Amino acid sequence: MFGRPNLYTSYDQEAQIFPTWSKKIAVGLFVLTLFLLPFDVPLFTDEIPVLKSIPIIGSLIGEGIPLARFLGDETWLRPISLVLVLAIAALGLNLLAGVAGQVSLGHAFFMGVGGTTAAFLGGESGDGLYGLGLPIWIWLPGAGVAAALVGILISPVAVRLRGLYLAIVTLGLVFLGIHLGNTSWGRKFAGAPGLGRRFQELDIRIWKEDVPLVNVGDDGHWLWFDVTDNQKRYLFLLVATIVMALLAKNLIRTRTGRALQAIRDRDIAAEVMGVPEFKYKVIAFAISSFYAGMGGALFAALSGQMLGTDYNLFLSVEFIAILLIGGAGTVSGTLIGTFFVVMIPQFVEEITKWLSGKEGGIVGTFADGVLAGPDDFGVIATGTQSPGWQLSVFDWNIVLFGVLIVVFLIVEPLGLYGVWIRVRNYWKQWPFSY
Amino acid sequence: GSDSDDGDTAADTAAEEPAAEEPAAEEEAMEEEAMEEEEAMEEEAMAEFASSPGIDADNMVIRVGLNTDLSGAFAPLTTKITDGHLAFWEEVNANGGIEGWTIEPIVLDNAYDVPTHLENYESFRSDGAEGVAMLSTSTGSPHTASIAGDAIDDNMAVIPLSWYSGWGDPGIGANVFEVQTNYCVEAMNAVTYLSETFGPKMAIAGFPGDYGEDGSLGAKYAAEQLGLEIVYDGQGQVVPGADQTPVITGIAESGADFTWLTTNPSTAAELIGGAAQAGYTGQWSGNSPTYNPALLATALGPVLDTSYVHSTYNELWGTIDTQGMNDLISVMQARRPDAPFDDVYIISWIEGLIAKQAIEQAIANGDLSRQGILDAFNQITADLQGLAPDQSWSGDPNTNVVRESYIYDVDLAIYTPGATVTTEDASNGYVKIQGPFVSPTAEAWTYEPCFKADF
Amino acid sequence: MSDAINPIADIPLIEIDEITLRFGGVTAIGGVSFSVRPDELFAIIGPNGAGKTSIFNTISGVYRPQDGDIRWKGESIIGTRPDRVANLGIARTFQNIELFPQMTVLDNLLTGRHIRMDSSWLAGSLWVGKAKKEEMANRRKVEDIIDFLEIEQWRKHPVALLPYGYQKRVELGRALAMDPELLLLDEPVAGMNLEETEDMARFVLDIQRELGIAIILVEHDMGLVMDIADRVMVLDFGQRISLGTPAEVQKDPAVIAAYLGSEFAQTSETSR
Amino acid sequence: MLEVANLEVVYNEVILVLRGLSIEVPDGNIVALLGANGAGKTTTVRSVCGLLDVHEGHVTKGSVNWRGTDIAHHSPAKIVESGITQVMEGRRVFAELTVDENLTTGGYTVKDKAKNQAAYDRVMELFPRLADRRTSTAGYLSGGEQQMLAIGRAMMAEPELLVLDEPSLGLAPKLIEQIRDIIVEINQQGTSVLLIEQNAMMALSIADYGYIMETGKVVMDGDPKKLLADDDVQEFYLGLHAEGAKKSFRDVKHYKRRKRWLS
Amino acid sequence: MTATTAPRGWSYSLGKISTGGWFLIGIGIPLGGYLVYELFDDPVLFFQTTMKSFGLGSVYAIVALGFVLIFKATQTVNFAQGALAASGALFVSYAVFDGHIPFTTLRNPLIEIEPEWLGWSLSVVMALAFSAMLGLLIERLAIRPMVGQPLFSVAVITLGLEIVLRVFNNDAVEVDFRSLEIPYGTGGFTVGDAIVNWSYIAAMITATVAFVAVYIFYRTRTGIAMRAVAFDQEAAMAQGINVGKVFAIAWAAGAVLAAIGGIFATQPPVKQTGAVEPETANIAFRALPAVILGGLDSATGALVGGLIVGFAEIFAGQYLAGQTDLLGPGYTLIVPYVVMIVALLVRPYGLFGTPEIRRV
Ligand SMILES: Nc1ncnc2c1ncn2[C@@H]1O[C@H](COP(=O)(O)OP(=O)(O)OP(=O)(O)O)[C@@H](O)[C@H]1O
Ligand SMILES: Nc1ncnc2c1ncn2[C@@H]1O[C@H](COP(=O)(O)OP(=O)(O)OP(=O)(O)O)[C@@H](O)[C@H]1O
Ligand SMILES: [Mg+2]
Ligand SMILES: [Mg+2]
Repeated sequence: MFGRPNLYTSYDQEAQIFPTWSKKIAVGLFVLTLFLLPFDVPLFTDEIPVLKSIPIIGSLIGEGIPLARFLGDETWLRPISLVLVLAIAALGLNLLAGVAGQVSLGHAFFMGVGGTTAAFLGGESGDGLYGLGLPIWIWLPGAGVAAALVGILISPVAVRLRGLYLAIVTLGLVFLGIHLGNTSWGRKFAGAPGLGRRFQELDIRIWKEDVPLVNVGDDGHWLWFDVTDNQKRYLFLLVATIVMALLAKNLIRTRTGRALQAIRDRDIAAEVMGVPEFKYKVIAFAISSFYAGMGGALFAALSGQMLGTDYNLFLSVEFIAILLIGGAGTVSGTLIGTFFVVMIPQFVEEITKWLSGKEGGIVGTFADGVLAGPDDFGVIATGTQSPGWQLSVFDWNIVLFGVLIVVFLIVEPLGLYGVWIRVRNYWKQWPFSY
Repeated sequence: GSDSDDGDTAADTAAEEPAAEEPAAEEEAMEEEAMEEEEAMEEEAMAEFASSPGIDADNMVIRVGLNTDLSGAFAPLTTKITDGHLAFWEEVNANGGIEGWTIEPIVLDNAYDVPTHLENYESFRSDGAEGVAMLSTSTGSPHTASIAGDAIDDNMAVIPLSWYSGWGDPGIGANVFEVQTNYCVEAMNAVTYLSETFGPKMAIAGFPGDYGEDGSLGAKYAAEQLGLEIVYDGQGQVVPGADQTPVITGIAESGADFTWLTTNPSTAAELIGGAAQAGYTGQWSGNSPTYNPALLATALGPVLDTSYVHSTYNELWGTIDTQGMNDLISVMQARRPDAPFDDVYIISWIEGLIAKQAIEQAIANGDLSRQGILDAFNQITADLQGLAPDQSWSGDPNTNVVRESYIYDVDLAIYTPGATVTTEDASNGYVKIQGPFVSPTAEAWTYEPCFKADF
Repeated sequence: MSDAINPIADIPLIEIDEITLRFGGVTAIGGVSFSVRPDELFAIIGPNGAGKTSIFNTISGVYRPQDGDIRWKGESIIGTRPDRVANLGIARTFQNIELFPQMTVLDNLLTGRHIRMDSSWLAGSLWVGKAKKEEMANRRKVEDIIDFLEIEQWRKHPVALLPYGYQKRVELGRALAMDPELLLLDEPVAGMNLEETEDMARFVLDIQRELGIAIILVEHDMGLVMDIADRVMVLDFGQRISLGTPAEVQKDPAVIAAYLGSEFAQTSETSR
Repeated sequence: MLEVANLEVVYNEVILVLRGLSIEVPDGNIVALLGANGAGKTTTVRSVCGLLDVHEGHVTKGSVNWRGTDIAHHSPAKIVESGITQVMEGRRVFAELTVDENLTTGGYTVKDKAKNQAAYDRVMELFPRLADRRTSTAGYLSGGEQQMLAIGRAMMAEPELLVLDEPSLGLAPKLIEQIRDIIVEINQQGTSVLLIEQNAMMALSIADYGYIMETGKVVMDGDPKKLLADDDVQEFYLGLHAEGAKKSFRDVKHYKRRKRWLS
Repeated sequence: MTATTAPRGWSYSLGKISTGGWFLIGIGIPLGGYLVYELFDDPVLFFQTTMKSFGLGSVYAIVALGFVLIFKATQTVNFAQGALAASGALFVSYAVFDGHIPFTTLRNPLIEIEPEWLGWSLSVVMALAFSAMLGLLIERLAIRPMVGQPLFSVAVITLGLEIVLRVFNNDAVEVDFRSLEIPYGTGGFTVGDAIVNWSYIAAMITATVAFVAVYIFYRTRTGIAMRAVAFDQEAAMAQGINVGKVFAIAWAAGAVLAAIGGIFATQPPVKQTGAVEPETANIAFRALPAVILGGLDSATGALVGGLIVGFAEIFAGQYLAGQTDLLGPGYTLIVPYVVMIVALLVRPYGLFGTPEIRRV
């Protein structure tokens, strides 16, 4: 069965998510790498002298293979954890916008509903705050359910609207959500405006006992590893993301998923095929909001704080960028899109940093032309502030981010998924160019 | 759990103090022995300090972090503050650093966004190239709050760029060392002055949240103490971006003698202009960030000239002749000749001076680790060289909290728009009325966070 | 009524009774009646804009007629929502292809089976027992249809990339997948070449004869209609102007004047 | 005269659709282009009208000459102004505009108001059904009505070369006859016509010359009478038995038959 | 048009008075009654509020027209409209406050022309020309390459542009209260006891002129061509319509309308300073509900929607101020959205928007 990827002997086999052994192994290895990412895996470090003595590999390893170690110093753990959290929420929007074709700018609102609910269910009550202190297995799904209920509540309006009308009405939800958080009763749930409220740790408890069953909030020791709280949180989020992604994938490829796609593509025809439009749009809103709610709760958990104004328009817009860059409609596209949107600013930052660090050589000369130090000209000011038209590196990061979005979409309007299709088509035809 | 942490810190300090004296004594002895053998001395000195996160003992470099907003909502302001901050360290380094140690400021942009702030903190706390010994700037209240817990775990000293009254409370941020007075006390002082000058009827309007409500609550506290009449209470009623008619109507109909604002300049302008048109004739003042002198160049200039009183928590550019102010002006003119003329550099200087003095103390103690710097903070009394009242953090918050603030009149006639720091006779149109002063209200107030949040 | 012409007096599968449909000033259908027996191949022809597609749309519940009644096995289905109509066993194709373009052929056909499946979204996303079994069973059904329509090689292609003729076939397949009792075909061979028309004719006849599904066919290809229809109804300006066997209709002067044109009458005469 | 010489067109950089196609439309002629679905007829039209870009298609070889200039890389607007207009496959009326507004867009390149009015009147005369629905939104017209509108819209441009891509699609038999007559009439007034049709009988009956294409190439061309007499054409485009009698669809063999000229 | 609303099926029966309609009537009557009461209670205030509403409504209408213009050519919401508004106001500030030709240090000769208001007006016209050029530049660089691409991608491109423009405005130029030297100032005149700002009148006149211009434009050949382009770019090309030219016109005009909106966004009732600031860009977001309420593709809708939202916002701010405890602080921020949602309940395509053609 190896090496014959297109031969299936039963529908069951073909219907598996990763139908071939080679795919299963590749995905398995990838997931394993994801789990090992935050640790110092001995195999890859210089602790094994045999590896080091091999000429080329030895020099490559140096202080350990970077991939397995690059999360080691925890600096990268937070952005990657953020990727995982946003990916969960993005999966929801992908179901709504990518699969069912209902573009919503209100995703941040549903995340806010989830975050607030989770803070209420799982947080402690105190100084003008309501909280029930319930364990995670209640507050995490509870966040999703509450958001889903709100989603169902607004769907009678939303279902009748199309395209940009829907997008802008849902945009209104974001403002409404922040407004509600500011009201005298809203802040008892969502926390004070400006400061928010402290958000509970991801510790797993059976009920309200003091010592958690699984402690995620503090450093500790798991199996053979010393794990920091950051690493634990990463692993927890990784598991959650994988589970949610699998659920989404299954949903898309079965009856409900097809119904949603049918509505997206041709709504009247879908109805004539026996797919009740209203019902399925409501389902789409509910499931999407459920994902958003869970994502919103985990988003607050990652920040350690529930802050109403964090669930703002820009967050919503970020999801739209995720869908577009990843390519709407697919689970893998959503995951990759999230990775890119969260990490691009980081990469941009690295690039400008790298540029400004060089002297001489091609890069150095280029950097000299583009970057303005305290006394010379150039468009990018490396000092944090120069008057007039010169921008700080940080402003340039943002400009570059904006420009990247524009250029990327001009070059590849279908997003990374489009790139993938292109590459695949190319290799399918290879070595014949036509 | 932060209370017990605080206890630990105190215990640590006590335990280490005798040990810290030893190297200092040794150093003195060496100096007496051979002044010309400087190199040898330095080598010895190096040996005393181990490298730790943010400290590169081999090259004698101390890294200091600025987690600041360079592209977000407050970028126009914080960019300048950060620039002043960098100028400060440039000057320090050019003059031999601190006891031979070079200070390397590491600036990261938080874009006024909590997740980004946390991400930046992750690099600051690491032992990599961006790891720092302390944070001399942490911009924003929710942002600073989000790292407050980690800062305790890491023994990281943090200077917030936020004047929320809660920072003095060890339960909210044991390692967050607030600077100058807070919004709440500022409001108490100013309201006292305003009521004495203009009359007893006061209107209040402010943003919701830690900034706006802190200021409003301070004003209300003063009103209660002074027996003022609050004719319009707009605490938390001003939401930026919305049409402000309800608040404007409220203020205009209140017949207040003066109105206390805790907003941003844009919204303040809307309220002042709107209320003036609706027939309000009273005076205006507000917490320091409410006002921006650039407003004088707009249609609102004349109104502000006659009816705005500016309150701050520090001296303003060139209004006094002290070492701090003179240094600031000469350094900025020399190192940033094209920088726009602005008073916010004083904040940079204050933060810089505090960080510098804490580091000096830590060096003197012989412990440059994060814990050492943290301890140093709890030992020093920062000398702000006349820029603002001196300040210390050890012991009871109620004795430490700064209660002085300043009052300025706004004068359109002397305002010079578009000036840079080198423009001669540049002025932002301020004439000092009073300060530093402590109102009896603020004097008598027992410290606790005015605006309470679960942090 | 039309039943007078019916050779066999059977219970009609569907009865259209004096339906009237107006759009503002335009009367798309003006009091048209007819009925179709189970297993019959009934054709509707008429000039452009005569109201043929509108009749389909009223049957499927997309439009609601102002007047008249539609009875399915004797029960009125006026005002029934399109998805409920589909559940009754009425499937259709569309004049302008209405496939789900971004889905594969397989998924399009499986969507046709939507009404024959009942696993919930929860079961689907968990991919457990029943949902999985149901998917497999229906996949088997769909494969039969793929075989029948000879579209094996396109199985996994997004339909948007298929040649036009095959798209029309997939649309027929999607309707078949619903296991209908009545199939409404709106211009199934428009834009097709002769070869493809012949294929389609073959499929339609097989569906009628072997699967025993009643068909209402709207088509402008007179060669096809006259060859395969059992009965033909002719519409003009929303009115029924003729109804009968193909041979009868072809000779009807009103039909020739309104629809067929002089030439068709000649060629069909000579070629037969 | 339009001369397509040795044209090669590739979609998405990989899919080769036209493989050295050569056709000619002499001034004042009606030329019929027949071919199976997917043969590349529409692609030919797109290359002539400059619309390949929209479909990620490129001319990789050969040329499209119109009156001596190679227009293969001209913008569509320029091509329309130089006198070539098409009736697009699949109608493509502007569904949100009214019938009248659709016709106005058709006359976009004609600056002369009087000419515009004359063309408009003619369309109304030819398609009385459209005259009834003048102010209706085009999207709600029936399929055939939309097809009439598409043809009318192209006529508004007063072209010198009219390219018709399956104009008879979805039209009633009587109307097909009318369309045929209209094409002849337009042609008599001096417009050249490139007619693409599935209805081979109709196309060949009025054409001056015919091409039959198959997978991107011309496989047979010549005088329509000659083509009509060809056995293969008779069987596969006209559906006639060898004896020349039309066979019934009821008698189609229920197994697969394929005929390809090449391969 | 009439045909569209007739006997659509179960889900499309929007013509009759639906529950939403009754709901509207249900809240409309008590609301109207209350307003009549207020009118008699304090006619001066009522008049003043009305004029203010006209002022805000007109500003919204101007911005909304810009949205509609670009929507009608490209079928996308231009999310960069706010940044364009700020840029436009910034150009004006350059020309009249700094006395420079935008982007240069050259003296602006127009500003010296006497009388002062004439010099000012001419300078504003010059600044608007720069806005138009900015619009053209954006169209050329970022929008033209997207011809024939998914609309949604284009909308996100405008978001990217918004980010870039905002940084340039806020951080490179530092728009920190740069005065526009409005000749009529931010003050007003009195009618009886009521104060009416000059800026209200100016906004009303400008909105009317802009509306008439756009309205007429859509009935010209080019206007129809623009709608054709929006609907089907390829088919429009096939008619010989130069899609690029149409886009260019739309973007240039859209940028100018944005800039005009930006100028008014610095004046009462929006702001009191007559100066550009970063918040100037927010006018576009504030106007979005007006655009949707009126219908994304309708000039009439932009005008009516703008006025309705303006009235709702100002009247709610004036007469519901006493209910702030109940409604929450800053409730005026969401009033436009609430009005919009209520209207969409009854008409899913806004008051004047064209329903999407759905026919099988
Ligand atoms: N939704 C609608 N709104 C307005 N008019 C409509 C609508 N649907 C159909 N019509 C009109 O009703 C009439 C009948 O249309 P219908 O589509 O039923 O014609 P048809 O017989 O199918 O014609 P063709 O053979 O051209 O497809 C036409 O004049 C058409 O314009
Ligand atoms: N945009 C495109 N991208 C990729 N392939 C395409 C594209 N357009 C057409 N094709 C392919 O090119 C081939 C020729 O298509 P074309 O539309 O020119 O055929 P045609 O002869 O007009 O067929 P029909 O009779 O169905 O209209 C087909 O196989 C089609 O799948
Ligand atoms: Mg039809
Ligand atoms: Mg074709």
